[in-house]
Amino acid sequence: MTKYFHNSKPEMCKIIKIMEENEDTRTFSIKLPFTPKKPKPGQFVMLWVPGIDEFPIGVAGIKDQILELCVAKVGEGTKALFELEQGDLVGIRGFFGKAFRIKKSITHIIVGGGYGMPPLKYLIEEIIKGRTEQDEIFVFEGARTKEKLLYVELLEKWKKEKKIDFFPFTDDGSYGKKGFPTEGVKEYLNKDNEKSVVIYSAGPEKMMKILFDICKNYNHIIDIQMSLADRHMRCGFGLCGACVVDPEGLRICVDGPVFSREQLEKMDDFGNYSRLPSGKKEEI
Amino acid sequence: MTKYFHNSKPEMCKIIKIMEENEDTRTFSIKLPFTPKKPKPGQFVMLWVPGIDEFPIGVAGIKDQILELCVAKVGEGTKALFELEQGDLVGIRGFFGKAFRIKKSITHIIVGGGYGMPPLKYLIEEIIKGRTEQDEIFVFEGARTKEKLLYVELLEKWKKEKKIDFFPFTDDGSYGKKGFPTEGVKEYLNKDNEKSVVIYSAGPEKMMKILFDICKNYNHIIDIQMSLADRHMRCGFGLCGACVVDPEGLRICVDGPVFSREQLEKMDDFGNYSRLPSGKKEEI
Amino acid sequence: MNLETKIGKITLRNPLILASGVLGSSYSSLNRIYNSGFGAVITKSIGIDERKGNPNPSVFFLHEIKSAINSVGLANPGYKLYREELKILIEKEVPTIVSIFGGNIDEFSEVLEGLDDLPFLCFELNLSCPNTEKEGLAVGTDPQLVYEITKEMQKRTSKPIWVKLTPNITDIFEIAEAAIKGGASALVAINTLKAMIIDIYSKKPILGFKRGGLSGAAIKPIGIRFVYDLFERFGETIPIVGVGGINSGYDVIEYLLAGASAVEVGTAIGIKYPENKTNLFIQQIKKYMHEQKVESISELIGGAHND
Amino acid sequence: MNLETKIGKITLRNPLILASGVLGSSYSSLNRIYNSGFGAVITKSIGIDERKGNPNPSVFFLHEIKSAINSVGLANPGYKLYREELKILIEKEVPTIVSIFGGNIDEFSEVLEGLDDLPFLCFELNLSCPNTEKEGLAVGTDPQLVYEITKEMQKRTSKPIWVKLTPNITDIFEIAEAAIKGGASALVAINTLKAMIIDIYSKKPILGFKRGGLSGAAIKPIGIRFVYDLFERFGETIPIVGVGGINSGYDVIEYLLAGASAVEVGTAIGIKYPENKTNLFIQQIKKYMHEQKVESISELIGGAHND
Ligand SMILES: Cc1cc2nc3c(=O)[nH]c(=O)nc-3n(C[C@H](O)[C@H](O)[C@H](O)COP(=O)(O)OP(=O)(O)OC[C@H]3O[C@@H](n4cnc5c(N)ncnc54)[C@H](O)[C@@H]3O)c2cc1C
Ligand SMILES: Cc1cc2nc3c(=O)[nH]c(=O)nc-3n(C[C@H](O)[C@H](O)[C@H](O)COP(=O)(O)OP(=O)(O)OC[C@H]3O[C@@H](n4cnc5c(N)ncnc54)[C@H](O)[C@@H]3O)c2cc1C
Ligand SMILES: Cc1cc2nc3c(=O)[nH]c(=O)nc-3n(C[C@H](O)[C@H](O)[C@H](O)COP(=O)(O)O)c2cc1C
Ligand SMILES: Cc1cc2nc3c(=O)[nH]c(=O)nc-3n(C[C@H](O)[C@H](O)[C@H](O)COP(=O)(O)O)c2cc1C
Ligand code: FES
Ligand code: FES
Repeated sequence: MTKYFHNSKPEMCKIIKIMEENEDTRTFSIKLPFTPKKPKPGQFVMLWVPGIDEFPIGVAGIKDQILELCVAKVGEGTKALFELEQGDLVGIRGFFGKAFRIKKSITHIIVGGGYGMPPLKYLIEEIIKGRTEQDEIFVFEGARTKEKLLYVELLEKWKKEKKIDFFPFTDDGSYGKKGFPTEGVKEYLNKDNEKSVVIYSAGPEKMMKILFDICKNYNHIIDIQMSLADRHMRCGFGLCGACVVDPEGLRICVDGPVFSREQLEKMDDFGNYSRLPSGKKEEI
Repeated sequence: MTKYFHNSKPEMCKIIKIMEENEDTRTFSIKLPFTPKKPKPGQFVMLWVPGIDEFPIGVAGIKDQILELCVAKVGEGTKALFELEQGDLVGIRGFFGKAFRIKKSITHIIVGGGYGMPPLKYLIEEIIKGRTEQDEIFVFEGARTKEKLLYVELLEKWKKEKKIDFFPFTDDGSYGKKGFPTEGVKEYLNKDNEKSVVIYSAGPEKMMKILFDICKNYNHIIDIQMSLADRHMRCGFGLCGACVVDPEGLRICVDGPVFSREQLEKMDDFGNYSRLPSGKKEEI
Repeated sequence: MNLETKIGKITLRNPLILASGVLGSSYSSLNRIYNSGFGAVITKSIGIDERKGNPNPSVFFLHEIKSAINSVGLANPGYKLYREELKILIEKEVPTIVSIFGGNIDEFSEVLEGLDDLPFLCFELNLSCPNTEKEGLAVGTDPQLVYEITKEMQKRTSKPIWVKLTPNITDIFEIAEAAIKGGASALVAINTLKAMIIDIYSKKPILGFKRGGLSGAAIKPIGIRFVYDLFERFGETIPIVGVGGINSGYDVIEYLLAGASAVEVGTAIGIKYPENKTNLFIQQIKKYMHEQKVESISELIGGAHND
Repeated sequence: MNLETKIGKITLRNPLILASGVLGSSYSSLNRIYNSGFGAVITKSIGIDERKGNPNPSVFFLHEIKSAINSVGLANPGYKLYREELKILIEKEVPTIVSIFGGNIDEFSEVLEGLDDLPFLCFELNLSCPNTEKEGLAVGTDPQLVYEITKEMQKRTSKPIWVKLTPNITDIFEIAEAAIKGGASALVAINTLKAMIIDIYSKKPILGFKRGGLSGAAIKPIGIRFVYDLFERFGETIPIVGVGGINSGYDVIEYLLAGASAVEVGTAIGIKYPENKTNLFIQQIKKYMHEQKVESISELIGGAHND
């Protein structure tokens, strides 16, 4: 029988492993109380650091009862999380949100950066698992410097194993190409426009907006899926309205975080505005 | 998929047929909102006459969505029920209580009177349905006069069809033998004590108490099951305590209404005391 | 069959109103819920200055009792910025009710006067938020304050004033009377019940603000009782808007029968497909009215008081 | 590991107490629940004269929210007859708390003095029943009355006096303070919340008394909040007994952490096999204490207040 995480109060779970990904990013392995219906890449949880804060974190992987969350230290809440140790408890609510929809027998172009990478890593794993002869996987990752690139070892390994092709970019050229991954994607799209392509992206919204503007001009791109995360959340299940984007009133937490090309096209806020916890609109 | 009536607020159901059984007893056919998990003989519902009263009534039969309740007019609540017509609504909560446990390949002795008869009628139907060659069914019914005897036609028909043996008794001898059905049972037990016997009874508690005192002396009686109904009820599901019998603290509504020989033996209140709505103990 | 309902001078296409604080920070989600089929929408409660509200966790669901607990507090961008949302709603012709809050008459006045030039439906005074220290309950449980605030606001605007009442109270009649005396055009009942959940493993209250407000199915019987009582006492005097735990069209009917002229829906709409839920509500209301041969909503209002 | 707990001078073998009004009319059901493993039991609230209570329907369950609504009212045989039940309980050495009610000091006194010669544990003053006109809420929401009744009762008996508080109130502190000043030995919170359910087809309130009290899972977050607040304010002064919606050993822990020294369980025990439920409660409490390396209940009391 499949067990579900119900949308309810935080389920208290033990941190069983903490792995340093880079200076300010760590992967937390968290033991769930049971093996749940498997969350899909793109879905997220609300992670509670007891007594401090609660915030959304994408699923970076799951194996049976062990949930993997990869978190960047950016503010108070994540800082408090980084002070926790193996054996400590965190609260998990979820799984929330619409996942990436994996297309079959297609060229998969995956573009990410920053904390967009964890869900994309999980997505790549899942695409690899279900791949056919026709599937090709191209991964473009960007970061400021070498140290900030996530999952480089893993991605290079997959590349070596011919599971994916991998194109890292850094602002300072300290690893891979110098420049933005969006440039790499553009180059690729101009070069090869025979096979149907699906774009999956997660990362800084500005980056995704640029990518979107590039991609919408190519006819062989049959779908663009982008995961929006630069938003404040409260409930995670569509009640409070904290994460709404204009003008369609879509909520990142249940209508997203992964949106389709059609949805993004109409989304004036995309790449432009987000809302503060007060509801005040702010340029991104 | 079996649907259940949950223990919840009254489910509003239409009265689709009303049949006169005798001067002050009627059978109400009530249409449930769906076909539920079938209630067993001995179980009961709480019947709400909207705006007036709610009281326990045993299941007299069920076919798919149609529930049969046979009710005697005794007080305010039942009087109000008798004023309802076909098409009117009543509320049903249930099904509550422990049912008769039908034994197999045995002599079934069924003894009843008054509004004990409806659940017994349903019990007999069920025994007949599942009977084997070894099953024998003896029905002893008592009432003050001929007019008060319930289901006589049906029972006489079943007798004619050799499905049961039927022994009616009236206080005034206006139908069947003159006297009490308990006497008939005693006579039978003295005559034939070879085969294993199960006693099922429902009716006035005084009558059942006498029956119990008779039956407990016979070794070939392997079980005595009696349904207690001379009790005020409120909740029907074991919460309020209105229907508790001393000294074991058994509740008619969930531990009963059908009790076993072992339970009845220890039940000092049985045949002696009931409680008023106030909780005051009163001789029966 | 006609689903229109009147609350005083206001006519809505049906009795469903989105409750304040639910999907109410952006014009776009308010517009979306209106377009799903609601009769009107209410904004998040708006005050003078920008407020970020209480820390997370600030909203979660309680699966077991189909309810939510929240301590959002009065997060809002302040009326000056919120005008922009309102303007778009008005342009899109969304029947909008503006919920406002304040700690005293002056604060209420500033917000009211700062928005009153815009042609929305009416104001709802939030005198009942349990999730702030100064505003909300402190104001809403004091009959004198309720009277004065209502009266002063009523003087300052030609729009109807609805007063939203708290259930965290000994005597609702006292407060309701004060609101009526102050010139309220409708009573709204109820806001959330003060509540708390403690996590037994970390030994901490889960909400960032510790205490919160309970909404959803758990409070429906409580809301129904308040509306029934209010209608019994004041039904002739003032219309009542019912709120609390509504999760089906049948629940809407229950509130109407208790005495509500319209209802507000909050927690139940916080789901993946609010459009489907709205449709279901409307269908259920129509089904009931059809079966019961009811032609108009007004026939139902207070229908449980006939005996 | 030791499950014993102290509420003032009273020591119980564990923190589970059967709440008043649930299976509390007969010595036999009280004895049964004690034998299932409870720490103590409370009688149905007892008054001067025999009362049959409110008409049926007077109790039903609300499946959707795992709760019950009741309007039993104060059905009881009067203290003179109830003495007989008590005598048997005392003979059987069942730790028994006697809940009493009245409309004024004289009525409370008569009941108290009519039973005080019997050696049960203590009295619980029911100042919080929502299901009667004169007693209960009318008394329990008036601080002066609460003070006087508590004080007078306390003078008249050497037994501890527990005061059971209503959640249907604006300011619980006022009432709690009155009870403490009057000499209460413990505060008990909460009784049921005023509530109502209307059947939309017959258009009638379902309960015979129309209004009733909501108990069960729906009110747990409300009860926790009351206990937490009371402990924060009065934790040093007086022990608190938590009631409301407890349905597992973990819920018991939650109340202890909020500040309760013991808990009362009502609705959850109204099931087919109360014995199994009691066992489960005890097992869960033990499991938690084992996992958390807690040796005694006292370590848990108020544990959610540390920060
Ligand atoms: C659907 C979704 C999935 C997410 N998945 C992940 C993930 O897998 N891994 C991960 O590390 N993070 C993820 N995030 C972002 C994460 O939720 C935030 O980083 C976190 O809430 C920050 O909390 P804080 O209390 O540490 O920061 P705060 O104290 O709230 O903020 C501190 C600083 O960080 C900045 N900041 C905070 N939140 C964001 C944000 N969302 N975007 C941009 N800047 C922000 C603020 O501007 C501020 O300057 C996700 C967000 C969403 C909505
Ligand atoms: C488990 C159970 C199953 C039952 N099944 C049936 C059934 O199938 N058919 C049926 O007709 N009745 C049945 N009853 C009895 C039925 O519940 C009562 O007759 C009914 O409650 C009377 O309600 P009232 O409001 O009309 O009477 P009330 O106004 O409550 O009482 C009026 C008079 O009837 C007497 N009376 C009321 N209740 C009882 C009682 N339980 N026993 C003896 N005298 C009583 C009172 O002494 C009083 O004088 C059952 C009872 C129980 C507990
Ligand atoms: C997340 C959330 C935020 C709320 N914010 C407000 C608010 O700002 N102003 C207000 O008057 N009520 C607020 N409420 C209360 C609702 O308007 C409503 O009164 C309550 O939730 C009961 O209705 P429901 O059970 O349908 O949710 C809020 C409720 C929720 C769940
Ligand atoms: C059927 C029923 C009858 C009750 N009668 C009383 C009573 O007589 N006196 C009293 O103080 N509380 C009474 N209560 C309230 C309970 O003692 C308790 O405070 C309340 O039910 C909350 O606890 P629970 O959620 O565990 O049931 C009654 C509750 C129920 C369900
Ligand atoms: S976080 Fe509340 S609606 Fe998305
Ligand atoms: S009727 Fe309530 S316990 Fe049996």
